[in-house]
Amino acid sequence: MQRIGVFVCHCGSNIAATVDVKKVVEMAMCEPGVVHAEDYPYMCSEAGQAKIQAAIKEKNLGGVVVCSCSPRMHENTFRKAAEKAGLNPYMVEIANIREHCSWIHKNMEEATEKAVILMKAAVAKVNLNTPLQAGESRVTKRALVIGGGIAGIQTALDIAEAGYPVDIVEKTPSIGGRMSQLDKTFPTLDCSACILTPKMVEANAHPNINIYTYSEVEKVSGFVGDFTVDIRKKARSVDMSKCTGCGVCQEKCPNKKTPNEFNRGLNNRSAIYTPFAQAIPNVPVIDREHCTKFLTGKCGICAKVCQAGAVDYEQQDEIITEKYGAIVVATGFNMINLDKYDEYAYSQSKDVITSLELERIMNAAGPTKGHLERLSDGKAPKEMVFIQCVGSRCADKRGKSYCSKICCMYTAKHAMLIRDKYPDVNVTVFYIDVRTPGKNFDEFYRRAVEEYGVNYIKGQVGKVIPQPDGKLLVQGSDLLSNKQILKEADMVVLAAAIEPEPGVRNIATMLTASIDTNDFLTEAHAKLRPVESPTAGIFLSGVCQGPKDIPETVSQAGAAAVKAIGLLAKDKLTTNPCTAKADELMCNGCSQCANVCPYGAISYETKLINDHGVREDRRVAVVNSALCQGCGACTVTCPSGAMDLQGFSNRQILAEVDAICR
Amino acid sequence: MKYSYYPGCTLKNKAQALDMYARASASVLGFELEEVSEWQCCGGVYPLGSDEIATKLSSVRVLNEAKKKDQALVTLCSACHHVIKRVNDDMKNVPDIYQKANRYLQLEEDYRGETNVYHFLEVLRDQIGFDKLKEKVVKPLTGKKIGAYYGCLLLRPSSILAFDNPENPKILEDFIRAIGAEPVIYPYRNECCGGYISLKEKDMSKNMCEKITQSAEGFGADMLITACPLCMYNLNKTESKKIPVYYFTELLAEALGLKED
Amino acid sequence: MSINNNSEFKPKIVAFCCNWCSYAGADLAGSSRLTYPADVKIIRVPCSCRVNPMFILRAFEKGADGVILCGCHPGDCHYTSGNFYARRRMTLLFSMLDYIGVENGRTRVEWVSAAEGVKFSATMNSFVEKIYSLGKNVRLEDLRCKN
Amino acid sequence: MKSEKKQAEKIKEISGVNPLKCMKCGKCSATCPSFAEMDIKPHQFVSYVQNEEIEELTKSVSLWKCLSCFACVERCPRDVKPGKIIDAVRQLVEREKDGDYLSPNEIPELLDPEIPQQLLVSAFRRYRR
Repeated sequence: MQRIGVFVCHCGSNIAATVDVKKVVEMAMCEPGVVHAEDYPYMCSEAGQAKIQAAIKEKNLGGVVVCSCSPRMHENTFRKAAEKAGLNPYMVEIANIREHCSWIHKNMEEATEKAVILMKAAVAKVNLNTPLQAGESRVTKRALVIGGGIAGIQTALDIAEAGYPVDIVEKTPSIGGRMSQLDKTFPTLDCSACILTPKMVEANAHPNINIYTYSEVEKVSGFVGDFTVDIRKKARSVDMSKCTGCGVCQEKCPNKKTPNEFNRGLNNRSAIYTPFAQAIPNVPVIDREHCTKFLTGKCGICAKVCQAGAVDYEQQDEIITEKYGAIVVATGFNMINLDKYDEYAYSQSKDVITSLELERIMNAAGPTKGHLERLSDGKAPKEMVFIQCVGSRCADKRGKSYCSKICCMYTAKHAMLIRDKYPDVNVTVFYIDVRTPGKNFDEFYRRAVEEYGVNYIKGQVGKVIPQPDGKLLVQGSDLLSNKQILKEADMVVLAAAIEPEPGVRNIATMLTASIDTNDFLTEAHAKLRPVESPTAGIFLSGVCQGPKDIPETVSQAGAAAVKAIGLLAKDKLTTNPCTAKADELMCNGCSQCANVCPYGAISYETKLINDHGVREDRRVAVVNSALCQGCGACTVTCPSGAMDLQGFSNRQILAEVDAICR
Repeated sequence: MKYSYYPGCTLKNKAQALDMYARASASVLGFELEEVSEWQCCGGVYPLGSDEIATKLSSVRVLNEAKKKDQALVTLCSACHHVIKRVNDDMKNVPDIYQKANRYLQLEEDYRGETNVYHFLEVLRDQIGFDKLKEKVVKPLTGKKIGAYYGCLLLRPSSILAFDNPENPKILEDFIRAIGAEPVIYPYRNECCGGYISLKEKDMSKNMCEKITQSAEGFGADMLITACPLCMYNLNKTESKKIPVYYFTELLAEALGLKED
Repeated sequence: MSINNNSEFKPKIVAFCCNWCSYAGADLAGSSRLTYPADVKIIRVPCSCRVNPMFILRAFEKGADGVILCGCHPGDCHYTSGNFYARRRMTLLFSMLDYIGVENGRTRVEWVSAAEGVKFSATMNSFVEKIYSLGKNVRLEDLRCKN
Repeated sequence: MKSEKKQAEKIKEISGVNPLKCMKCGKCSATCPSFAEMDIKPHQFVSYVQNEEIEELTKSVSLWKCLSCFACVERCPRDVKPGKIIDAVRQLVEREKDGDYLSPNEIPELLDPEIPQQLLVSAFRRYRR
């Protein structure tokens, strides 16, 4: 039995006007364990706190109950006061007799009676409180950013600028991501490379940023502040320290039949390649799956022509192990596969393309050197049709349930650019809804219609019918005139839905970060913690969390950086001591608790357990208190009752129930 | 390998060629089609209404006959295939329908969609294999450019029929390659021929078939193949038609050297 | 005697409130001076998923006449998914309780956000009213606990 | 008015379609091979049922022009299945007295020697109760 002190606050007249505080004090003295009780006009004042501290010392109190306002208001105040007097702060409980009593009840007798019961419940609870120690864990002052697109680059730059070292891990041979594939950006139509390249260069040159390209995260262990990550640096077959980036190897490579990923497979590249001219690092890689040297052993031309002697066929994959305090996921997106949407004839006609392919066609460095032409016969198109929502907003199994968000704007952009550069080309857009929330976005879309004469038709397309003469017949609805229209087109552009980069599922699993049914990473709170994963120390940047355009991605990237910096700025992390704890004697290692834990805080260890003299190895649950947030889901799930929550234990809550129902 | 076989009404009458060549080819390819005894007409169209039970019973009887023999059920006519496969799906997955249907039929043991329903083409693809078929071809149709006409009944709804990609099917094209000819892909191969509408609205189906045959001819097809007697009838009704239409089984028999002419 | 007893019936009602939404909602009801009967006593838990069915059974055993569990709205849980667990568990528990005679009206799950002081008070008012209409609960009560 | 509400419910029940799932993209009408022959278009059927305007639907010639080719069912991005609604309205009409669209008396003049049995069977199923 604790020696308990009860302190009843008047809160001026806020409490005392409806609750007979003297009566509460009197009743408190009757409770078992209570050795001291008093009241005071303002317990939260300096003088009030001094009274508590004095009583703790004089009466050697082991527990304190303050009957006052909501614990959300002053619990911390009273805990700190108690701590100063030498009492463990978690031995303090609050009975909320203001918000939950005096303010809502008018009848003094009734309110006093309730206040007494609330006091009794708090006393019963504090009787079972145990001193808790807020834990500490160290913080490694280095961040990892997974993904080197605009999101990853921006996050890395912001963290680096704050003075912390950052590593970027990018799986392709260059940073730059999807944005580097774009020609122009909405709503200002500035060239994508012109605004992205300086950022890439800045990231590359920053003393605090270290870039691993052609690399992937392979293993993650540890927890917030103290992650250990294995990074596989795939063999580039080119020595980065020797290569001068002259490009002769790529020119001379005789094997130029590999589909060029950067140009979405619209043309071919050499087996030794840098994805694009502004690549960072400007060091080629050998694609071993397509290289003649690696396939047949004969060739070796690139090594012969390399003056720097940088080509190294013997190079091996390298595993780098590094410690990080924070990890930012910025894995980005891809376009969905259109195999299931063949009513649009994507696989049957070369002149049916996706929007990202159009970006490459419009780009001066693209497969057609920036000339708008049909890929089937190289002719300039006269009629172009854009189809919106291909695979977005689908309730069926073929597509995605969500709106891809960027398509309405980039289609308006494409339409406008084409009408501007090729005024004789007619552009028709079939749309379901035009969604343009964003600064200057709707104005942009209206300009496409009003100034550039883009023909927007409300209605979806049912089928694209290739004609024997190479034209495409587009059969669609015009809902506003209630007609089915057949439109002859030279090219059809599909606004294919975007989806998270397929590798994200694997990364999320390694990080124990949760993902939703669409494979987007889940936020800790949809509104209030949108850039944090529920898993502590993991932050989200860019489209990996949900569809976004560039401005939004950059803002979110900055926000993720700030959250990571906030973590890295701390030397130690104090952990919430109200965490779950498994009773090793009762645990049967069934894993049910780990299944419900949203934070991946529960793992299993085989331990030598001394069960009343029987010593045996058992698989038991172990809670990582640095990760546990104290929700208690596991405590209820545990079939053997081994799991309990410190600070809100089963016995404590039952004691409160008993006191209330007494 | 023995399969229960459901020919359906038309194959016993106007479309005997479809049936005859299929049986002959089957024996060469090493499987037997055992006609279900006392089968009844499937009705030609699948009754869509959720409260339609009686119209589905003839299909259930056939399915149950195959179940009793522990055989898969093979169909040939697109319409029969469509109806029986969908009814089978109902008997497997729609409680209201399987409960009521079983209550009507009073079978010894309730039928719950146990029978596998295959189209003859599916047997060729999944059981025999087009590679195997190719080996058995003695008179390849080399140089023939053939357009496959699927129509609607074989492909849709794909969630239930699970026959092929409904927008870009390839089973008939693979078949055409296996018998040594060259497939011609044209966009109208999965568009409807008009179906039963040709009884009363002859112009409608004519227009549709016109588009189909013209598109196929435009892409260079010498002939069309189909699995459906009604498609065959409708395609043959177009006025400008020059392109001949065959049942796929006829060309199969020809390639296997079973056709005398 | 019985009529007299009934008029003096003061139900015991336990309300479990999650720390992040409903407890704060109750605080807001208080600071907005929105009244509800004093029969309701609130127990603070970190999350609705902390509430073990055992707590509710114990409350009835000790003479509670009604138990209400309040948590964050679905999708708003501070711990992302705790209230979904709570919802499932309570669905099962309540149907079991109903089966053994503790009427469904004596148990309830409500989602109350930190901004819904009005809803908190309205919920408590309607719940207490329901308990009054159902009268004293005797089904699970452990008579040995009576003093 | 009230009976139209009832009819709408019946149509939803027979067809198993929930018109509220429709996002009004018009892909059904874009894909329909009989569009030109229809007075009320496939996408409108969904809206009419949603608005419980069944009277007009029952008089629509579209009922007899739909091929049940399932192109709209297959391609609908929201899984609404407009073709099933048209079929349900057709059944509603045929289940009424004198609702049949085909009488045996008109058959002889529609026949020709090549007609497959399948055509007659299907047409009877479609056009008559």
